[in-house]
Amino acid sequence: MKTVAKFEIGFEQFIDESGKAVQKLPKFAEKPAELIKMYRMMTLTRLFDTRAIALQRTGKLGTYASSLGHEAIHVGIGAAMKEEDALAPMYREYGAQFWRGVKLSEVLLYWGGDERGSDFSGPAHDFAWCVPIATQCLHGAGAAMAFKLRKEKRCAVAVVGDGGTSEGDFYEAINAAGAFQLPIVFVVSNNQWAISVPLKEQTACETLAQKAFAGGFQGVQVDGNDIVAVRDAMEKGLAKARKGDGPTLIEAMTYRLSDHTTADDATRYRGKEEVDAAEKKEPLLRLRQYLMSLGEWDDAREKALIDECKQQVADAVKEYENTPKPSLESMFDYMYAELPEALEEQRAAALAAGETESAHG
Amino acid sequence: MKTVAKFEIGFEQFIDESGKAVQKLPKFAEKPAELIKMYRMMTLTRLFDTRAIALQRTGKLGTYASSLGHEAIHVGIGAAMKEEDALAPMYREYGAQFWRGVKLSEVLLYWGGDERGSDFSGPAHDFAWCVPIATQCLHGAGAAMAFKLRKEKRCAVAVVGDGGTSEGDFYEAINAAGAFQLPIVFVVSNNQWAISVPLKEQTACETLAQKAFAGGFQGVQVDGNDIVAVRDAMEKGLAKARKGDGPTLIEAMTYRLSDHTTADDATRYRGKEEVDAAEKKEPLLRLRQYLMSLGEWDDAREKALIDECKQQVADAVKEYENTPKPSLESMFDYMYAELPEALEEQRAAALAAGETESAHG
Amino acid sequence: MAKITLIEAVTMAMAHELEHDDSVVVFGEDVGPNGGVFRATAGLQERFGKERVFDSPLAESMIAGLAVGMSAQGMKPVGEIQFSGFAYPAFDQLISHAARMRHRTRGRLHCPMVIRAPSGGGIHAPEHHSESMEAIYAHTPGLRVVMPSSPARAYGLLLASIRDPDPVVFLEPKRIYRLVKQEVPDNGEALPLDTCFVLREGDDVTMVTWGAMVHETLKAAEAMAKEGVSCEVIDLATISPIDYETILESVEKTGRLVVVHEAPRSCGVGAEIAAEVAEKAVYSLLAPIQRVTGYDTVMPLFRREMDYLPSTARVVAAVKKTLED
Amino acid sequence: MAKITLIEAVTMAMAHELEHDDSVVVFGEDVGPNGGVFRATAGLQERFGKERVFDSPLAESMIAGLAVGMSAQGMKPVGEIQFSGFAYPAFDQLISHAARMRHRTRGRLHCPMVIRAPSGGGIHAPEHHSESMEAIYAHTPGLRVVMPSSPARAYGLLLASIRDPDPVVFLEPKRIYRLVKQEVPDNGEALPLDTCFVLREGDDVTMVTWGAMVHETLKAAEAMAKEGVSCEVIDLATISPIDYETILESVEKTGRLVVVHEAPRSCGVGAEIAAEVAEKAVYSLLAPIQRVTGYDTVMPLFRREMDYLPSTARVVAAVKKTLED
Ligand SMILES: Cc1ncc(C[n+]2csc(CCOP(=O)(O)OP(=O)(O)O)c2C)c(N)n1
Ligand SMILES: Cc1ncc(C[n+]2csc(CCOP(=O)(O)OP(=O)(O)O)c2C)c(N)n1
Ligand SMILES: [Mg+2]
Ligand SMILES: [Mg+2]
Repeated sequence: MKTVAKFEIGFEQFIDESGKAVQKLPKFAEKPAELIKMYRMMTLTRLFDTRAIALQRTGKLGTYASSLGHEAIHVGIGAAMKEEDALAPMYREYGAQFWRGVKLSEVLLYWGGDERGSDFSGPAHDFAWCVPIATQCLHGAGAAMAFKLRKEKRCAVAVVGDGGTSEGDFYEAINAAGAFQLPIVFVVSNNQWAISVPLKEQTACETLAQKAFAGGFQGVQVDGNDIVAVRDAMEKGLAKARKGDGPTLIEAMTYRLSDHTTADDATRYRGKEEVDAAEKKEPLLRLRQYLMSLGEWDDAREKALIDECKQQVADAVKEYENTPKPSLESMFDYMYAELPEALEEQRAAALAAGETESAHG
Repeated sequence: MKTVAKFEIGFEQFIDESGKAVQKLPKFAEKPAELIKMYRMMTLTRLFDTRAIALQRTGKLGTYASSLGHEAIHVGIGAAMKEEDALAPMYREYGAQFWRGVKLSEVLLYWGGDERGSDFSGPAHDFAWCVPIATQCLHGAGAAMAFKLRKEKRCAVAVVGDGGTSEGDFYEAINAAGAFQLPIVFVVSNNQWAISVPLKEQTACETLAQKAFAGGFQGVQVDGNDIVAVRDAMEKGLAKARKGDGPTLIEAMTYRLSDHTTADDATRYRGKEEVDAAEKKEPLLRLRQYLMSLGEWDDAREKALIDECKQQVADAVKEYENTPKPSLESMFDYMYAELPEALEEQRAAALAAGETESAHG
Repeated sequence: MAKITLIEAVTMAMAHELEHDDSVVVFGEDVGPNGGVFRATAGLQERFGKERVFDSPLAESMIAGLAVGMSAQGMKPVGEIQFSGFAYPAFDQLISHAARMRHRTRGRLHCPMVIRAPSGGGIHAPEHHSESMEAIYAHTPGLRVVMPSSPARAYGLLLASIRDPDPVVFLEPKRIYRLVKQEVPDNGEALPLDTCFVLREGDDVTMVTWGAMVHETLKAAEAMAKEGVSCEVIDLATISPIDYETILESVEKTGRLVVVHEAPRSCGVGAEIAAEVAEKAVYSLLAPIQRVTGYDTVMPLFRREMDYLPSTARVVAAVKKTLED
Repeated sequence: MAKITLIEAVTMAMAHELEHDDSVVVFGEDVGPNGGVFRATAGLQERFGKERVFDSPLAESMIAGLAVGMSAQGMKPVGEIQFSGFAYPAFDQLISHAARMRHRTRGRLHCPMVIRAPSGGGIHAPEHHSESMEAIYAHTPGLRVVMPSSPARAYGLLLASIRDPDPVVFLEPKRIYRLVKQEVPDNGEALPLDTCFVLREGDDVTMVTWGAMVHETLKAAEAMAKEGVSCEVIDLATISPIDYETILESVEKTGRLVVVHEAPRSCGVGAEIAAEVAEKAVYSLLAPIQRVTGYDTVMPLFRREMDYLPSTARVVAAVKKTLED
């Protein structure tokens, strides 16, 4: 039997879990200021996350999907992308979105049951949160197709989870991205769990990066708790895409330290040991240690940063809580560019019925 | 960057296009009688195909999908499978189905617009022809799941085209087959074209066999015009599956020598040269030459075989042409195990309306 | 006998069939150790093992397609789609195959499978978690579509659905999963899939509804009773094929019909019932048939979802409209 | 001016928009060098190049999903689904995203996309090639659903669909792709998407239909005219949202309504029209509304498909039924 094709998947890490650089860092990481900027956003995201969960617990927010443990992946994505690039997120990538200009209060509005959260302050062309798993991969590919056809030097980034890689839409997107050589980077946020389903029951694949071979392009695995590795891989993938050399798939290895959402109770299906083990590898810790080893960070600066972020979160919560609920009309007024006559009667009826919270016996 | 996974795709061929054995043949192929049995079925299939196309041209059959050039893949599949295994075909695999007991007249009934063709004489558990591309891959996987759960030593075989590998269902099936370690063999019948779309526009993949890596199992490429290579790979895949060692994907390389179906005109989108080149590699020719080189075949035997097959085809056509159209009631009587009351009124109305061919102005 | 909720009745029915029929398997996303995101399969894997109750990869077309393949080979798979709003990828397998296998093969193969999915709004869930899409299934010949509205009916109808030799889409009104508790004997007695249930008898107005709306409708009937109007409330239960006999009998008695559902109005199941009754009972109708439904809009996020869902007040208003003249 | 068929009008409309709007692209399976399996895109790739008109891999969810992504970024993609029976895998992208993008983002993003698909039966095609599923789209808030029944309307309505800022499902009645030829000026004049078309005026019975059934219905009207019954024939054209004004006006005049479509009866668009008219025009109705539709069965393979499709005879019988009393 003669061999007709060969493939390899590589793994990249720059800063290990003890905060030590295991190899020469890429250019962007040589400037402490840049690392601190990323560390700052990771910290803000985490403090936001803690507060959002608290809001949900006290009935002030709906179901909320935590990003705890994913901060390096999300902020790494945000830091590597250009403003004109398009992000097609799933539902947890707050770090990337904050970096791109989405307001904390907008995330709260969304999980607070208000569509206005998706009319956010981030790039107007970015896609909103996407609940139907993996469908956003095709939106990213479609955006990349638009950029390519218009000969714009823009890229799309689609983020999907380990579970999401089992969906047909994920695969159709990578196959299309390969076939059309689209300027897109797929990031598989591999946090080991799809709600209660562990990776080994999701697929027999040794890596998720190898799924790229089914699209005819290269995949790479990175330490998703090492923001330097994530951003470096993102920058390489985006540069390749911008050059017209097609798509890349990045599998970022991390761990979902929280419940799946506030509606979930992870203790039902996974043990404390594995969570404790994963916590030792979490992304903020190692970056802080690295910065400290450079003499670029200390407890005072840490405390100042936390106070500053907490204030920012508090302001966002106030803004969220002071936002009145959307108008009744808004149920109808964004269905079409112009309200079809057929809907006018229903709109009138709804307005006539008025506020009906109470009208439900 | 450290390497964390490596993959290879191999290609297998035993009898080359000139009819020479390029390596030692597998056991089953050492018996000329067995080779002749397969050659006989390939010949019958081809003569059936020619006749079916003629029937369509003269208005005696509906749209028909030719199997011209695929005979080695189809008969190879049939010859390798056990009766108790389940076949989930697409719509061209007559050679496999004839081997398994489906009658020629039943194929004609199906393309003649009569559901009774799918109530065929082949194994009662085999799936019928499947038009929605790639959906049959999940039926095969489901059958394999049933066999595995019932601890039966049976396997499923799902056949899909090169174009079909772009569908989400194909991918969800291979991922499930890997995750559940199902006893199934996927055969990708790579005839280079999906109607008018050539393989290179279908995917950026160098091979379709590598798509198996996205399911976490091994794929192999074989010369699909060499029935020995096809049957050998099938037998290995089935043996592995029966042992409980999970799925295999076989990419069988061939060429669609005919139009896509009788509704298609391939001259619109592909040149004569490539078809002529492909004809030199077609599967019957090389097997006949190999048998002749063994002194196991000659023109007299060839002529006798053709006369015999033509007679068999003629009988099938007669049986088909003598089959009255299905009853009006049959429109209703197989919708549910028992006709729901709600449908009785409609059934009565249809019977009252009677034969309506003419009633359409 | 302990009183149980609707979702506990769903669990009890699956457990009963897993216990008594080896060909039954339960599978889907998070149905294993987690027991389902709503706990519908809680304890089933522990009790029946990983080969009878198992998690699947995250792919809805795969769930339906595997069920088609398994059922065609003699199993009775019960597949869970985590929310009905995630069933769209499964449509091709359900519509093109599950619903057609028997017809296609003249009965040689058929699909005794069930697809379960929590359906409807009202629980303040995120986007796509509140869909009501029964009409799409009801427009698909070859499927049965069932939606229970009480623990007892959930138990009896799910038993019947699992035993049915044809594919059943079993939609569970998540809003009332835990609304009421009822004594439900685990006696393995199925309820018929070809009849609807008269929950309240009345002479003036017939009300037809299903799922969570049954409760809003019963409340409306209660309110009308105080005003001296007697409403007959019918739980459709099996949404397709529809038991028109019961509905027509009732309308012939009352002369008035109000249909209530939370799915969008246009081409909803309410349209089918109204059209059929308007044709068949035209001479007994004393007033135009009223439909109280969700609007032809996207189900809004939860700050506004209760304004989308038919309220008791809207139902009462519709009943009064039928009495106007 | 040359006379053209319905499918040639479809081609002409796409060519016109490709010519005048750079953001328009046409893509799908076999639409490139092959010009589409029905030749709807014949010559377009040669004329506008591979970047404006191109083949896609074989994946319908991908076709719809790419269209969602492209259109959200300002393109106007026209995606072809080869047959409407193969659109099921695209439902999730159409229902969950195309139809919801504007609402979800409060207008920040929207999807000016068209999905074209040959629809309906009557051409003796294989299984799954004859579906009529307009009701499923019509039950989906946020979509427009359009089906032309003449070359001129195909041209004008497709222009309007491509220019519409919201997603349009454009279903083409393949059975009449080449039935009649008409002079259609390539003047870029779109037809409105919010009105149906009165094709024949009459006083006794209103007939509402769309697609290929328009022709069976016109023939039935012709036949009835010979018997002295004057039928008004309305081509719905835009199936969702529906222009009820025209229909109600007509029924108020005639007092009788027959709706004709080839899709299954239950929860079909005919149910919606019958329900709405029965409610709104109840006091002008002189007879029960009749629906002449496909049966609630799988569309049979072609030896029996003409017995499934409403025939002129069945339409005539329904009209007579409305006149009985
Ligand atoms: C199509 C679809 N099916 C099911 C769900 C329910 N669901 C929400 S999140 C989730 C698990 C996703 O896991 P993964 O892709 O690994 O992402 P993660 O949440 O772990 O980041 C599921 C099953 C959904 N939202 N969409
Ligand atoms: C879901 C679906 N989409 C489109 C079609 C129309 N169609 C029929 S065959 C075909 C091409 C299939 O090509 P391939 O998978 O390579 O199989 P081949 O016919 O070449 O053997 C297409 C697009 C279909 N039958 N089903
Ligand atoms: Mg995950
Ligand atoms: Mg092919």
